[in-house]
Amino acid sequence: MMAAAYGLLPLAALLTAVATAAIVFALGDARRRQRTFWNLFGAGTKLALVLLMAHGVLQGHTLEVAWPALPGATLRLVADPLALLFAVLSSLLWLITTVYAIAYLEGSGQRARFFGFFSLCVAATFGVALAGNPFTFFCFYELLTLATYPLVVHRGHSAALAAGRTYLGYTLGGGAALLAGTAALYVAVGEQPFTPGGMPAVAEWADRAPVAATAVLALLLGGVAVKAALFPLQGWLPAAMVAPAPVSALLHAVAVVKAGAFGVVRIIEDTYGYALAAELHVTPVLSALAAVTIVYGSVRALAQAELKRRLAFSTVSQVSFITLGVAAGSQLALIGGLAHLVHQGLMKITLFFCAGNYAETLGEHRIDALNGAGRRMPVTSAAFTVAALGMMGAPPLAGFISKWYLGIGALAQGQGWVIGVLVASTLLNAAYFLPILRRLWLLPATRDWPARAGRAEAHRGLLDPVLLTATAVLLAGLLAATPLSPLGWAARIVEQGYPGL
Amino acid sequence: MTQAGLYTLAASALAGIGVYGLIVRRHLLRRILALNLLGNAVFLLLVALARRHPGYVDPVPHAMVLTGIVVAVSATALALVLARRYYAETGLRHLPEDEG
Amino acid sequence: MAAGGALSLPLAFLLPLLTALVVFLLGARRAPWLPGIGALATVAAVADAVRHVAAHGPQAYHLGGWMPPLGVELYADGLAALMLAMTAAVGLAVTAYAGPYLHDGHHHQEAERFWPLWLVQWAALNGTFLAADLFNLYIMLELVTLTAVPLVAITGDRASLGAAMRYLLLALLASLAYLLGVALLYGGTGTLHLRQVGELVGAGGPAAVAAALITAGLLLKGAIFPLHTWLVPAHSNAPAPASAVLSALVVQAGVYLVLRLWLWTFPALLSPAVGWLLGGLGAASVLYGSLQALRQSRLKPVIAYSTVAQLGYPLLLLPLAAVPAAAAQAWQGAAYYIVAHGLAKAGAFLAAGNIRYSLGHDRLAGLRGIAPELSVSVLALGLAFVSLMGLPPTAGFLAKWQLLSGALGGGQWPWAAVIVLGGLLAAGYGLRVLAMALAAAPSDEPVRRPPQRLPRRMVAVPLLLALAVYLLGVSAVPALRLLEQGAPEALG
Amino acid sequence: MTVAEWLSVGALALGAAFFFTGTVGLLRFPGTFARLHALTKADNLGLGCVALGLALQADSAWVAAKLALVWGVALVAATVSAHLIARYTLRERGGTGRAPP
Amino acid sequence: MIDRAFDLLLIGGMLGLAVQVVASRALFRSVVLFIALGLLMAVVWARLAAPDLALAEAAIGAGLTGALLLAAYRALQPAGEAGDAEPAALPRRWALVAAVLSGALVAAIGWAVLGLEPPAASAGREALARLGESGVKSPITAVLLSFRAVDTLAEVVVLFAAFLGARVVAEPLGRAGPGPRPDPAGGEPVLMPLLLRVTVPMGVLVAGYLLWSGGHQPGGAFQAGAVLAALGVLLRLTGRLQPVAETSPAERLALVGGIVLFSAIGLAGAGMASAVLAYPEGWAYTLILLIETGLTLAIALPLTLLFSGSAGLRWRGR
Repeated sequence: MMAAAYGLLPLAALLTAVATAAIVFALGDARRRQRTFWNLFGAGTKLALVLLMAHGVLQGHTLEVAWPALPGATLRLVADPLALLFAVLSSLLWLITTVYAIAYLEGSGQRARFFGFFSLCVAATFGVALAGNPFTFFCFYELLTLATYPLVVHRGHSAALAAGRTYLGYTLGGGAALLAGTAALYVAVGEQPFTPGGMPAVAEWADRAPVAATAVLALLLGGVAVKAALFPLQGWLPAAMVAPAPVSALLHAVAVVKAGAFGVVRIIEDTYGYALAAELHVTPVLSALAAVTIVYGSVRALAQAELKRRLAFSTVSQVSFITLGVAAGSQLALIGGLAHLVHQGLMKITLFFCAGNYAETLGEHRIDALNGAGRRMPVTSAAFTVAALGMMGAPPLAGFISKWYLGIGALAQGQGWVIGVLVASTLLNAAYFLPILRRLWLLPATRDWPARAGRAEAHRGLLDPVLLTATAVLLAGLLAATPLSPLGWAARIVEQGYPGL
Repeated sequence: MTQAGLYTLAASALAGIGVYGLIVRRHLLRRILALNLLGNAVFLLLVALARRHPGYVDPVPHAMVLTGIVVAVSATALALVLARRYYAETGLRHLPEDEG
Repeated sequence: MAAGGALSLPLAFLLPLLTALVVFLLGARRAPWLPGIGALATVAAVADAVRHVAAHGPQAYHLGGWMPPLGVELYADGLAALMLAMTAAVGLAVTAYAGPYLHDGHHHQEAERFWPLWLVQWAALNGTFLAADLFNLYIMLELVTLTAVPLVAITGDRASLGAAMRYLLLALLASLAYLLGVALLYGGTGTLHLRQVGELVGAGGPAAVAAALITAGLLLKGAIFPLHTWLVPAHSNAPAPASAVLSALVVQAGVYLVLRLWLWTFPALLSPAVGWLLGGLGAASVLYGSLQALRQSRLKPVIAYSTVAQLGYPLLLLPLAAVPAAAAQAWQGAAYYIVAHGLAKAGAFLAAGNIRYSLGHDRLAGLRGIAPELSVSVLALGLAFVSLMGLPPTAGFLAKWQLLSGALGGGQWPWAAVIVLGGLLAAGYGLRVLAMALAAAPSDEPVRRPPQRLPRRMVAVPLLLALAVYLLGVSAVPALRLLEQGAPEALG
Repeated sequence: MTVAEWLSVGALALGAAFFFTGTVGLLRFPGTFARLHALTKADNLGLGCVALGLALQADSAWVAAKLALVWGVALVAATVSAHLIARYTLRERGGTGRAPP
Repeated sequence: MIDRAFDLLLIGGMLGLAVQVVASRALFRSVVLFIALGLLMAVVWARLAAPDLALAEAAIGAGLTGALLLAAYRALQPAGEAGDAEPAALPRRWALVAAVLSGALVAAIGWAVLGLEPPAASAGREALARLGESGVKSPITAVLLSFRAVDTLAEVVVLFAAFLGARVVAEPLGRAGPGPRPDPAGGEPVLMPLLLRVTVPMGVLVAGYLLWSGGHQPGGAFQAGAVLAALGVLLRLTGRLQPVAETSPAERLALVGGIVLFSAIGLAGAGMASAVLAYPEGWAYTLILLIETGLTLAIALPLTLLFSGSAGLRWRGR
């Protein structure tokens, strides 16, 4: 009985988000209070369910629900540790972002639409996390694309529409590649669940038809590389920054790019298996691309004058650490990559929230206009500083931990050049973050911002989320050694799932 | 050549004339006429084929043609009403070719 | 003398017909509830037929108790049952929608005329899906045509009259081409029953000529490239319920018959070359229709061109049917495509109808800053478009997946490429529309005329249709299990 | 051949001749009235002769009566249509149409 | 020998007329020649041992279709325009394409029919063999109302649908149908009452006869309905029947009563006999006659109304 109830948890969590979306759509624009209630209720319930799932997994329960969508293709949700890593991250940040978004969008139009699709995005992200086979993964991956589109064009002006077109051009193109790859995979080996270490049937197939197997792998990776913003498919991410700050924060910094990176993990580790992917000469290409992306994103970030765009290029760069961790092929590097999946999410969402606060409270979008903002908005700016330092990899913050593991992991595999990439990235990060910090704290204010409603700082609804996530960045670094920290969980995943690396 | 054979060939010729008229003549009334020619060709083919059997005349095609004649007059009537209304509204007695 | 199969088969034809007659007899104004009752009765009959097929296999009902070749058989296998069910769903939706649409004071006369025509058409469509007799099919096709043409012309403006005229002439040509083929088949086999003809006809010259004539006629009715020219003006100028029926059901009946006849009557003629030819036409429809849809400046023509595109997919089954590794999946995909397209397209046209009803136009550029009152309709439109794009979690996606898997499994890369490309193009035109609907009003524009209020039922129906597509997108297994009943052996 | 048969053949031939001359008249005469004249007179007589010829070969009096009926009905139809055509033509030329002048 | 010559003459006349219908410069000529072709077709049907068709063709194919075509021809003539102002012909290359296409069609069908062997068994042969079970003696009536009754039912519905469709697209009452009579002021031709006095009762008689005789010899509901429709056309043309914008209840009943009756008897077959559209033992002949009576009206009235271009008709005798 208990086990059965646990088994239904994934479905319940998924439906929570879908139902929230439906309720929010049905409530319409006018009923603000009810909408707020349902938004928070949905996000809270989902987080509770996901934590319950995590508890269940720790207890050793199998959390799985599946039903046949087609003869030979099953929709299957499985809560394995890897899935939960991503699911906990997205559910936690959903709750926080919901609080933030309610405050941020106060008074703007079409909020029912916004929050409805927002909930759908989270449902899709959750599905991506728990997808138990490539078919399910593809379904939720595409759903994520669709549900994010209305959020990207939310403001509805021409720039937003143009950005939306770019966004869809990239992501649907990637989706087509993923579809072709997934269907070809199914045709070749039938339906197989994601298996840590790779599906045995795929290995057999690759033995028989290495060229086809490589081509399919390339299609699959090409499909997910778009969302992971891997060079040269990163073009959509800066364009999508036109969306409101909460969207940039949760979706583009976390959900969408992470879905791509997560897809890389699922494909390399759980579909083909690292050994096979390496044998097919795909991993070296992947790590090279990741390295290029890391450097490229950072260099581009340097040149951005607008805060959100700089953060966006920073995302391009940072997400590729995950890919790099996967492609390096050692346990330690993989742990670093997976931990970074969480760490980068926490840091980047903090940064975007802060950017949103500046824009909302001061009306400033450009970096050179932020001189002296630290004194005006000390809390926001402090959070920004923590997250930015974390991004650079300053100990003992979260970013340091992941980079450390990546470095030693790569060294263990004899890939010394990765250290070079890490160092270069750190230097570049510093080069584009430190000037901002200097402006915030050290330069005198060049403008006189009027206080809104008697407040100097941002609205509480905007401030509390920032504080929470910044604290999380700090804690993730300080408590990294505990088993339930992101690092600890990542280590658990790798030790249980990928002992062979 | 048997009588049935002769008439089947005549039917195919009639069908050709109908299709030709349908394509080259643009006046709506002429197109409707051409469709009726084609219809007659089909009916003729059915009846001629019914005549080939040694010892009996097949009543099923006859019934089909009888049905077909009523269907044809129904369709023709509707087409004519439509053509008239089209003419009344547009002053055109043919369909502009650039559409579609 | 015995009837055989379930009584609900003839009822599926007779019930909507009788309703139409009684509605005409009493007048729609005096009995506004009658179409609804008839629709429910029809749905009940169809449900019973589907249940019989699912439980007891294919149902053959011998009308008058006469066995073929003497009598006319109604035959419901899984495919026909699926079509009946889809038609019932769309039919019920259209009936529910048309009530408020027509009874709003503007369309009094149209209401009197719409109901009998539509109900007769429903009967004829059911008859088309059930007929196992080539000549009976001819009459059903004519009945569908003669009811569809007035529905196109019902608004009476110049564009719709011209469209109706063109449609009628071409549809009559198509019927006659079909009948010419049937005449040859009867002359060669002495029977009109489609499976008996299939057993007797062989693959000789006369059979080939007959098949070519019949196929040409049906492709014209099914608006397959390059015989699609009539569709767009006809479907985009008709009133919303008519557009929905025309695109979701009427043209699909043509495509259904192409599949039905090639798989049951002419399988011996289905050589790879023929398969490639027909599949090629389907592929051309997919690509051409999608590209044209991208170029339209009004909403309804976009949806109409999308019909041209969507009709092409099921034809891709024909080149795949002969490839053992591909056949079963392609077959399921093609059949499910028709169902998915029917529901999604009906939803899209009804939603577009709401937009037009409310705004008084459907220019894409004018959709910017669309009123919140229309948000549900826009949502329904968007949901329906997602299925047309073949994206999850919709029935359109599952159909596309099966078809794609079939093409890949059979090693037929070109078809797979067409399927993927078609999906991308559909995304292109679909999102072009949705982008406009999501866009903010241009700031320089004066306050917009408040849109006409939409009756609730008109808001709900397209949304429900669209949601049905998602329900079918969760699992295709029940429908595909039904489809197995009586499937040709090569495809089972 | 019996006498009746000879008569029948003769009547049929005569009827055919009437039809022929009537048709020639229709094609060659000038003006509507003259053409009508040729057509109706010749056709009525021609049909009458043909009906008579066929009646002589008929198996029963019942068939013969039907043939007579055919002729009678055709006569009525021809009369009326000739009248209508003539009247229309007359009015076209400015006549009253009430009665012949 | 002489038979063959007659066939060739008929075929030659038929094809010659068809060519003229398509090729003639004057549209009016095309219409008239098409009507003539219809009459010739009636002879062809008679030649091919299909007297039922000959009757139907003469009445419907040539007669009613002809009346409809002529009325439409008149309506499509712009006021004050004498000749036919036809749209410009298609460019020459189109004519060539059309010629090639239709030539290919002729060749294909011709080739197909020449290679077509008559099948050993056929539905028609079985129909003749089992004629006794149908309850009627005429094989065609048996096929139409017993063996393939559903075709007939659907076909009457086609006619009804055409009527409904015509109501949707018809022009306003004043312009529809044959249009106003050319000389409303001039009174009626003197012979007209005479004609009607002869024709109307006789037409009704003939229709009744045809209806009744359909059970055992050529004739039946179609032919009877066509004759009644022709009478209706005559009465409409002579002003006895006036077009009105409303369909009266009686007319509604006549339009659909036959179909309802047919469907109801068909449905009753599921309970009283073996299947839908089967007749109970011993009742076949009576029921078929009953159905045919209903169908006669369901054929005659829509045809008349289609010609009249109105939703209904009212008697306005003199």
